Amino acid sequence: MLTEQSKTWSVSDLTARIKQLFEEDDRLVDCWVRGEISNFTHHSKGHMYFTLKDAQSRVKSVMFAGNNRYLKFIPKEGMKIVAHGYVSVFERDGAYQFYVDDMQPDGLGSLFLAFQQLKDKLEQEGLFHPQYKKPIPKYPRVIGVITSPTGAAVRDIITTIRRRYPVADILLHPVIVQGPNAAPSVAEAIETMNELGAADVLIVGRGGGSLEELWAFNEEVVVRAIHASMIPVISAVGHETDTTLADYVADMRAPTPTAAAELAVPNLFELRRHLEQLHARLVNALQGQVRDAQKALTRLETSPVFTRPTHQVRQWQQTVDNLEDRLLLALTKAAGQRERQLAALETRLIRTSPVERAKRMDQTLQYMVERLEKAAQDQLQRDNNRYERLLDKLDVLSPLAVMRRGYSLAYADGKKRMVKRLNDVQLGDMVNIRLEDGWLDCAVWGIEEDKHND
Amino acid sequence: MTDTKAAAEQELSFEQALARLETIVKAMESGDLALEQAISEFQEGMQLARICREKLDQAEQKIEMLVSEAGALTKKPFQAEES
Amino acid sequence: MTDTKAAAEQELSFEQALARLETIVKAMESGDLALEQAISEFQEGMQLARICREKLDQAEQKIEMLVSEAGALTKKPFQAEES
Amino acid sequence: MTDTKAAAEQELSFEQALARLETIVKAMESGDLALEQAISEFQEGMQLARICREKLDQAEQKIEMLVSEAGALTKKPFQAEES
Amino acid sequence: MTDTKAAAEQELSFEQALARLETIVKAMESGDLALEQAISEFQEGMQLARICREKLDQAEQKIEMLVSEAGALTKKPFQAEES
Amino acid sequence: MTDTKAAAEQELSFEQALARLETIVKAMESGDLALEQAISEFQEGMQLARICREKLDQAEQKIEMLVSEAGALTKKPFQAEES
Amino acid sequence: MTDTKAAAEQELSFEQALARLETIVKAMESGDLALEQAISEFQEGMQLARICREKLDQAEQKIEMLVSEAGALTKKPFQAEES
Repeated sequence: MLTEQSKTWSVSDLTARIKQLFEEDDRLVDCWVRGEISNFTHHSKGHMYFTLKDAQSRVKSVMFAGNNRYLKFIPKEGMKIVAHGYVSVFERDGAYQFYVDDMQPDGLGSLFLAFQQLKDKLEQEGLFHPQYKKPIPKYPRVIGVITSPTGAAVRDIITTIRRRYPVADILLHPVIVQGPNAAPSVAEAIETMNELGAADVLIVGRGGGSLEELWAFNEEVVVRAIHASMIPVISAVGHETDTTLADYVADMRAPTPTAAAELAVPNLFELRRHLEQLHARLVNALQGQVRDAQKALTRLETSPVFTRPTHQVRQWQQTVDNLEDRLLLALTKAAGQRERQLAALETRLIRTSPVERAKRMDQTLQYMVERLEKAAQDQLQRDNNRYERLLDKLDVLSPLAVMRRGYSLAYADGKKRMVKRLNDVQLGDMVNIRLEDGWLDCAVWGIEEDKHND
Repeated sequence: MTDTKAAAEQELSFEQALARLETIVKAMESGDLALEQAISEFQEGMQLARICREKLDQAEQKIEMLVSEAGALTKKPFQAEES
Repeated sequence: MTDTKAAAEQELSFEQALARLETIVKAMESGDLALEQAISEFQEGMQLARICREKLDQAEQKIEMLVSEAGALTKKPFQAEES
Repeated sequence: MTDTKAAAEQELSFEQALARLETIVKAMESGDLALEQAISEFQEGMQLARICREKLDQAEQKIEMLVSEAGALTKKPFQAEES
Repeated sequence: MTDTKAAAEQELSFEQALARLETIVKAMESGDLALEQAISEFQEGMQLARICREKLDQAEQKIEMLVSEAGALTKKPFQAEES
Repeated sequence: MTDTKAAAEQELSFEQALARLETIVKAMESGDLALEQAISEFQEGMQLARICREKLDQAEQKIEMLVSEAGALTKKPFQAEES
Repeated sequence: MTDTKAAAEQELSFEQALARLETIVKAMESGDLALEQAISEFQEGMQLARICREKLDQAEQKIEMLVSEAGALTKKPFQAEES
């Protein structure tokens, strides 16, 4: 059965599979290893390469710079240590390695290991979680102190509280702080204080010491008692460099007992000053508010609206005066303009008066009449002259001129027929004789025929 | 001259009368007329001259009359001019 | 001149009458008119002159009256405004 | 001018009378009017001028009256405010 | 101005009267009004000015009264605060 | 101001009265108020200013009283501890 | 401040009184309070300050030690050891 089992691996696949096997093993992912350092190299990049060994075996190890920079000691060749980390495969070489993330010198080896394991356990239980941290009351009336009744720690705490905050009462629960009975003593005291319920805050701790001397504050019973306390707990164990599990679980950690006392109570001096400041601020605030109100009111009261209340009215009066002036001016102007127009037209009208025209007409008429008369005179004169001339000529030609020489003419039948021959008349006929200067009326008395005629 | 003729001549205008007179004068100046006719013409001429005179006189009177009618303008009576 | 004509002339304006008068004067001055017509024209001219005269007299009187009426008006001087 | 016409002119506003007067003056200045019409227009013009003059006089009187009524107010000098 | 109109103007507020007065002044200053209307508007304008002035005088009296009533308040001089 | 209004204003807090006063002052300073309203606002403003002034005076008296009551406390000097 | 309120404040712990005072100071410093309310708060604040001060003055420190005797816990005054 040639199944997958008979499949040929590549080196990489094989290595990856092995690496996976390491990483799937919980005990290899998070483990403590005790051994001696050899072949130690502190690489320039900061990484530490070394081999952990014991009498029978050795394992290649590495601690990267990111982890080793927090080490509280400098690892050395031949040093016995307890290291924490995980095991995995360095794929390039196909070699397994121990990847160290923490290490401790092995002198305290077993205690430290116990500490670490308990810390990990309690941490996993969540005892150190910030959500459990209770606030420390700002102005506690009673401060419970759980420590040794002898020694510097209790004195430092009492002195500090008395100095800073004499208002508070101190309730001391003496306990044993080292030795095998220490842990139950402390735990019991915490429980007692809680049962009593008098304290507003607890200070639990002791002065500095070796890891062994501080050990009671790493014990589970103490840690659990602190965690269970209804009263906020300030831990004050040892010195700053030492961190106990009590410190982890306490609601507040103080590096020293003195510091714990300072954290537990306010400074009365500062408190008084704070109170006086509050008092002053209270007064200032109100005085300020009143002053602001005064200012605001005064500003409004001194606004022109009140200081010159009739200003607007005066302005309006001015407006009305101005309008009235304009009204008067406009009408005067209109009237004046019309008067000028009228006067101009009047002047022009008078200028066009028909008087002159009538005078001119008069002259024209007179001239016409004169011409008419003259023309009439001329006509008469002309006609008279023509007449006179003809009359003169007629005069000259008059056949009657012969009569001046003695001739006369005889007419018969009432001057109608000239008598030229004898038989033109008969005896008794009336004849008219025309003389130069008139007529003779005659009768034919006789007729005498001329004999020698013809 | 017949009455008819005289009546007709009375109807003549000054100019017609004067023209007729002129015709007569010219005829007489030609010397061709028989005495009798000359006399007759002369007689008519005289007659015409009389008519002309009358018309001229009438004209003068008429002008004078009008002149006297028209107030200030016409105060000056018509004076035939000496020329 | 007939009465009708005289009446018609009475209706003429001064200017029309004067124009007619001028026409008459010119006609007479031309010397082309027969005596009788000249007299008639003269007569009409004189009539027209009379009409004109009357109209002129009336006009002058009226003007005189109006001007004297308007006397106050023109005597009142215009009060110039200061502006 | 007939009474009716005079009455009508009395009803004219100042501006209407002035406008009518101007029309008349222009017509007269053009010199195109016959004498009679010129006189008539002149007469109307004089009448219109008189009407205008009267209206102006009335206006002046009215202004004077109103101003003297409001006298106290205008005599009161403007009090300048210090500001 | 009829009594009704006068009565109506008495009822105008100061601002209405002033606005009306301003309108009248502008209309008159435009020079577009006929003389008679200008006089009538002038009359109304003077009336409005009188109304405005009366109202202003009343207002001034009232303010003065109020100020004298509140005398203590304004007489108290402003005390500048040191700050 | 009606009595009711005055009464209502008596009930105003200082801030309300001041705010109302400020509104009035601004409105009056803007110059947009009608005359009648301006007077009415002025009157109300005077009234409000008086109310504010009274309230402030009362407040000052109260502060003085309380501060002097608390005087003993503030006069007691703080004894600084040697530390 | 009512007597009840005053009484209630008498019952406050120092911490509560101080906290209340702090709240009042902050509220007043915020400037959001009306004058009347500010005065009232001020009055209360002064009262609280007095209480706080009294409590501080009254304070006496007690140091007690829990001693388990015969199974029962007793308090006994602590005697600081010289060391």
